Amino acid sequence: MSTLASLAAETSTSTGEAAQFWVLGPIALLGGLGTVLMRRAVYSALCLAGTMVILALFYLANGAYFLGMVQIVVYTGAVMMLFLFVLMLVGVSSTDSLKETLKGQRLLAAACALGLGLLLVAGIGQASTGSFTGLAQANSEGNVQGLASLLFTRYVVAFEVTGVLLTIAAVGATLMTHRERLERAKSQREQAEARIRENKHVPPLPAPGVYARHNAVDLPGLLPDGTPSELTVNPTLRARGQVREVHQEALAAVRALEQRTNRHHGRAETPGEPGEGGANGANGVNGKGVGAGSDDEGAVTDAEEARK
Amino acid sequence: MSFPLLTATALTPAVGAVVTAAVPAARRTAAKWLALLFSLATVVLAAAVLLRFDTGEGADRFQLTESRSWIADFGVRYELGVDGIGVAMIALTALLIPFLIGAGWNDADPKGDEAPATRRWRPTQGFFALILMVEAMVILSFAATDIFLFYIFFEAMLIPMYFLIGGFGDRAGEQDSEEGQARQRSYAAVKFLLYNLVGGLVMLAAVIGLYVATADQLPEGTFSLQAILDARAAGELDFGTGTERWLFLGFFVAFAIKAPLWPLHTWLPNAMGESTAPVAVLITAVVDKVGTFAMLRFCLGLFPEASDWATPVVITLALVSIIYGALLALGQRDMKRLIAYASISHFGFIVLGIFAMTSQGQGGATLYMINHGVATAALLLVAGFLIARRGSRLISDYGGVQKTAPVLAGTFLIGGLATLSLPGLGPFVSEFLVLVGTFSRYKAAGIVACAGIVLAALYVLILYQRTMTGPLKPGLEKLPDLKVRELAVVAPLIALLIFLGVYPKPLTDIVNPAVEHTLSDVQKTDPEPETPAVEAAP
Amino acid sequence: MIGLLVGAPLLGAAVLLVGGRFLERVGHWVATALAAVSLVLAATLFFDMLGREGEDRALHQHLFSWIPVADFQADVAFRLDQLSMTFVLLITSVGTLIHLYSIGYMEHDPRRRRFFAYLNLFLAAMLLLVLADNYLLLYVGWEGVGLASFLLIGFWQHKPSAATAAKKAFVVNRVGDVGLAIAVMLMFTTFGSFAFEPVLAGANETGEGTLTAIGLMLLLAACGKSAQVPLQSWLGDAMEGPTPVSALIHAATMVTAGVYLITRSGAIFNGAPDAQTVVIVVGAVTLLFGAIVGCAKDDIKKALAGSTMSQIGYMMLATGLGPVGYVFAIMHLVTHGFFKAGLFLGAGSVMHGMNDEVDMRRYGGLRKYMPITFVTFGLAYLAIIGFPYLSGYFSKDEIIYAGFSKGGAEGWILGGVMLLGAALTAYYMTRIMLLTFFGEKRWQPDAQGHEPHPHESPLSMTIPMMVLAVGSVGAGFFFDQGEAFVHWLEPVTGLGHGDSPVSHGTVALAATGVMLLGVAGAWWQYGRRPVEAVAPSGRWITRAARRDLLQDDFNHAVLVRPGNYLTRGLVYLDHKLVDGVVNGTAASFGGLSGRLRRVQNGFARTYAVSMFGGAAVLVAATLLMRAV
Amino acid sequence: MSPENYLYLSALLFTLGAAGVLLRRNAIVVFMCVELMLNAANLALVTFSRMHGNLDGQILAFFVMVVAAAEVVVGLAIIVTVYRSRHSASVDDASLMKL
Repeated sequence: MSTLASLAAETSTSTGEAAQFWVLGPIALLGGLGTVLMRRAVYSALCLAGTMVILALFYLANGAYFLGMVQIVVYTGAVMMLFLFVLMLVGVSSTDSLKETLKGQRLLAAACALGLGLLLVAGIGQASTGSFTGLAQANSEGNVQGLASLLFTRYVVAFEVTGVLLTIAAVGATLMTHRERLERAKSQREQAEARIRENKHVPPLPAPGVYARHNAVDLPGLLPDGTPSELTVNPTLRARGQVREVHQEALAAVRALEQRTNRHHGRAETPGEPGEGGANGANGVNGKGVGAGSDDEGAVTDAEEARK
Repeated sequence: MSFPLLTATALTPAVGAVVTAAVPAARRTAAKWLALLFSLATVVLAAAVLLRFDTGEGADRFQLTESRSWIADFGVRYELGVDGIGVAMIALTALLIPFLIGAGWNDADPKGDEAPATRRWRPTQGFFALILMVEAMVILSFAATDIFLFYIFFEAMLIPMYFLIGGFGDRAGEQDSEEGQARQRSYAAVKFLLYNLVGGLVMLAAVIGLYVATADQLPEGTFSLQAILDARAAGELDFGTGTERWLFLGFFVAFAIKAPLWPLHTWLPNAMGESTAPVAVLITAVVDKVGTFAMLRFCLGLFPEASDWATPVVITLALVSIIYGALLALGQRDMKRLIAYASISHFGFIVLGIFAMTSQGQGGATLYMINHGVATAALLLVAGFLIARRGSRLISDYGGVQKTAPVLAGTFLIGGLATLSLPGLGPFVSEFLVLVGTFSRYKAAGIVACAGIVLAALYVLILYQRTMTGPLKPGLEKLPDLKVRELAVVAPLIALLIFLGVYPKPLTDIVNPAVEHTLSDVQKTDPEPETPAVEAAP
Repeated sequence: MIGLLVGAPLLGAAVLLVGGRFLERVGHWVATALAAVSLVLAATLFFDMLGREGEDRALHQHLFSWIPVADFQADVAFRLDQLSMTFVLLITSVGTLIHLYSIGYMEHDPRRRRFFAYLNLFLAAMLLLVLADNYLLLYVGWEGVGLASFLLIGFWQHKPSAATAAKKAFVVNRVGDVGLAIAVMLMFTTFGSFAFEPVLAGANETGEGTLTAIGLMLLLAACGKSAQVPLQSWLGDAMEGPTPVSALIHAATMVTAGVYLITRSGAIFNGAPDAQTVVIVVGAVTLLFGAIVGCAKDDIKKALAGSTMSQIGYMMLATGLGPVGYVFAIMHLVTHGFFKAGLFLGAGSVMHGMNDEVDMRRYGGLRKYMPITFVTFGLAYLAIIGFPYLSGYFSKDEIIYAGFSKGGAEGWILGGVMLLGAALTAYYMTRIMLLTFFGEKRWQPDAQGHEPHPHESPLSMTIPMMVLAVGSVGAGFFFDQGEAFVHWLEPVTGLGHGDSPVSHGTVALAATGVMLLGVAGAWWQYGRRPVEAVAPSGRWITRAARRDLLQDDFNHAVLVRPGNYLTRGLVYLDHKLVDGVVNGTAASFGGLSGRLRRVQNGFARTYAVSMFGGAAVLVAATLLMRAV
Repeated sequence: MSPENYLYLSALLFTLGAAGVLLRRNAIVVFMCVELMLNAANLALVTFSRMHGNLDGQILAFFVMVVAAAEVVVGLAIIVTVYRSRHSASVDDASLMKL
């Protein structure tokens, strides 16, 4: 800390700071890139966090100790966490494809960003003032004190206003996200009665994975005719769009299997018969059941054994 | 400044419009009589203006002036005042309107299918109220001596006109279906509106420019015509050549659209063709005159050098309009469009006279505005009666009318003869003055314009021959002759035409001083005769 | 007094037109009475004028100031000097006679009242024309008579041919009127006035160029009104009008207005020899043109119309000769007024008796049936062909003599042309005479199938004919007494004496000789043997002459058809081009806005892009500002 | 080394953030990119304050942080509500700004 202070106090940068900059700067850039390019929001959030931490270090190096701390605590600590929470709420694993939908958007965006960047750099280069006065006497009685004296004298009004702003923000946020529940939640009994009354899904909803070659919770069960039914998956997952695909081969395999068993029992072709399919399905499920493609063969083989 | 006579003259029809519009739907007839009453009251007031106007020597140019501050910040004032030309035009306007109301007495009645009970028929009240509204606006724009004030009325006029054109057509178009006609009507109305709005916007820019120009040369910016003229005369005000030309163009384009000058004329045939005869008269005989009037008063008065600079072009355009309009009139199949193109030709004459910059030319142009107003009114109204009887505007649907309706044919012929400016009728005086005025400065132009006379004879007589003479067209056997109301409308107009043709002196006495003023504004004097004649014995 | 002269018939016209139905019974009498009133006025004025001496015979009357604008001072003022007096007498007398005649002629026409109104209108306009004190007022009368002739030619409007003829007459005249209008303007710009006195007085000190221009313009006007080449085409068709009209307007008075105009403007023409030459040429050409046409027509009225053209050709030619000719032009004009009116009335009387049949080949042998007509017609006939000591003889021979006195080759040419014309006149007049009154009857039942019963016309028609016959016999002799007419007109027109290579006597002899030649030729062709009822196709010259020497074909090809194409093309252009440009602009704006609308696609990120773009631009701008 | 490098860095980061805002469809990511831009701005401010030797720059950066925090709170709240109603956090699965 003190070393950093001494560093910042000086009117020229030390080699140490240079080293720090040249090491951390690129990483910060990488973080930024990651934020922009990562397909999954979570990753980009993490990249952003990283960048922020590095920035905090740079603050410190620039003699803004208080800000550095605040940066770490408030930003990296609070804000990013907030982001992550929301991400969880919205669905961690949902990845948005980077395929551009708006025509020409990518080109324009690149052009704008690039142009802006170049212009800024150019501006800085043009406005460069080689010499700079350190913060020595500004931070003479401590950086925090210095800030405080400014904050509570010259910028006091702005300070108050920001206070108000924060309050409003908090209230507003709660107000927006808070949903008023108009009637008390239905009890399980009532729900059941409702189901009977409107005579829909009278039995409990089918479990996920049933009749499929897999019993993962996010894999929809197959209906007797072999079509996957979204109903079997938990609504939350459905809402997040995290229902896993049922591979077409799997479905084909099931159909093939049923036909074979029918032939074996010498029965007329009545595809998709609950009992049989159920038996097979159950068998399949009880048997070794990971990876759709592979265990079809398995199922076939024990079917053969059964015949002999 | 005792009693604000001009304001009263303009206000009467405005009030009349409100009152007429307020009449309940069931009492149509009452509304008509009210409208007629108010228009007649306006005539009385206009007559008072005419009498109060002093034509003596040394009488000041603008009389009956009124002046109140309106928008002090921009020096916009409510300034009214009339010179001889203004008086004449106001008199014409006030005089014509009652005839139009009389002619359009039944034009806006609910037609057959649409019973008065239903809300959707075109209310008679509206028709007459709008006409009165237009009258008020026109009178004000003739009387306004504050340029901004003038601009306002110049534009505001469009609104009632738009509804008159778009809302009330004579159902006699070439296309038979009701919707087709409605579409044509709205097309015509929108075209009219757009053309004039464009002109108006250009003019607005020029008006603002004018204000700026005055603002940075005079102690404070002004829109007052009188003030600007005085400043000019005193040499305090001089827009540079460039500015002046731009401003001139701004004003001139607007006026050239209003008084349709080739090639800005195409809105007129549509508008006149689709609207009922009285409205068509209103357009060509009253509203368009504001354009030519404004050329004479504002373009020349405010921008003499620029006018001088533009004269060759303007005269060329005027000549083109004369010939072009006449030729197209020859080619028309639709009576009202034919008259519309004839009017374009006549407006060519008016503009020609104005920019000939001779006292004969400009005096003639002023008379022309009035005579053309009356003549066109006579011809067009009779044509309207005819169309209303047969329900068609196509010339080919008529023939031998004079056999069943001799009086109608006769009045039609007189209107036509006035249009081809036969000596003894009003238009001859003005047309000849314009020609002489032009000829004495630009010989070639004068001679070219003469071709217009021959062509006029052609299109009028061909129209008369095709519609009125020859064997009777089937379907016209029962065609009734003019009714008393119609005759009462047409006869006075014809009498007026003859009077103006035989004894125009009273009119010229009013107009001449104003023309002298205008000429002195543009610093022009009549060319001297080559060999002054030896004084003849009386 | 002079005002009343014009006023009386004008009043009549107004009363009759406005008066309405209840004037039907008396209308024609009112009109005739008013015409007579103006005749009486004219007579009194005439004797009053005789009472005064030389210079102060001319009367002026200033009624009121008409169009005063700056230097342009047009007054309604009259001028009654010997020249206008002559015309006034001719117009009122012939006019009154023809009013009288029309009473009988139009007896059965339902619209007789209007007919008389128009006749009165014509009288008023014509009197105004000859009485006007300045060219503008003259112009009023000039177009006034044009209007009257338009109304009267097209009086039987239900006949399309009549309506067309009326329109044609007016339009062709309009062309001439433009000439007069331009002439007036030229006068105004040259002399600063267009009243007779200042103009004619100023003519002396004005450049010849200007005078020539004015002269040619006046000539154009004269050609229009007097049916001279190239504006002659309307006169033939004008015969569609009722015969009294043809007699009054298209023979006796209106068509001679051109001669009046040129004589009146003598001072100008004297100063412009080139213009005079043109006048002479026009006159000569028309003289032959009319004569040839007259020879070929079978329609009696058209034949007479051709003769009228040719006779006016004589007058024109005479006026072209300058002071030498003016007097005799007017003299011939007056005598011609008498005998040509007589001829037309005779023709009208014949048609009256023949169910309005006009084809001479369907007449024949009528002298037995309508003796009075025959006699009067015959006398007029003798007068026109210049039978010795009848009026035509004096006036025409004087003109021919004047022509010779032009001197040199021109003189001979002119003389020759006029003699040829005289021969042709004799020929076609004799032809008419023979075809109509001699030979055996050739008439057949008309379309309705009833046989015409030729009969003598009522007194109201025959009396005017007799009077005119007397006039056409005696006028010339009377005028020639001690050169009364010459002395009468001299103060106005001036008088010149050319030196002629041939003497009066010789000319008279030659004229009579060629006259007899023409008569003989006509008799040889039509008198010896019966005339076939349908015209033989004839040689090309005959066919051409029947078609008025192709004048209408020419006009149609050169003026009408191109005109039609022009107008049609312009209508198309106006719609497609002028209007198209405007509509195109509107459409393009609409399309543009539609395209711009697509940019606002509602996607937040698109807007963001534009935001950043804007930001970049701003930064760039600031940097540039700093850099500059 | 000269402290302008910090400025260059901040410029680059800012540009990156901008690009992200323009390119990404996931509202949350967009938000993060905004944060990135803010931070870049802060870095610049801090550097300036060091250059000029007074603390106003830092104060400004401080305020930026506060406002950013507020903005994040509200923004995320909005995102959540939108997500509830539309079951998506994409900024342009519907053109919200067009009627």
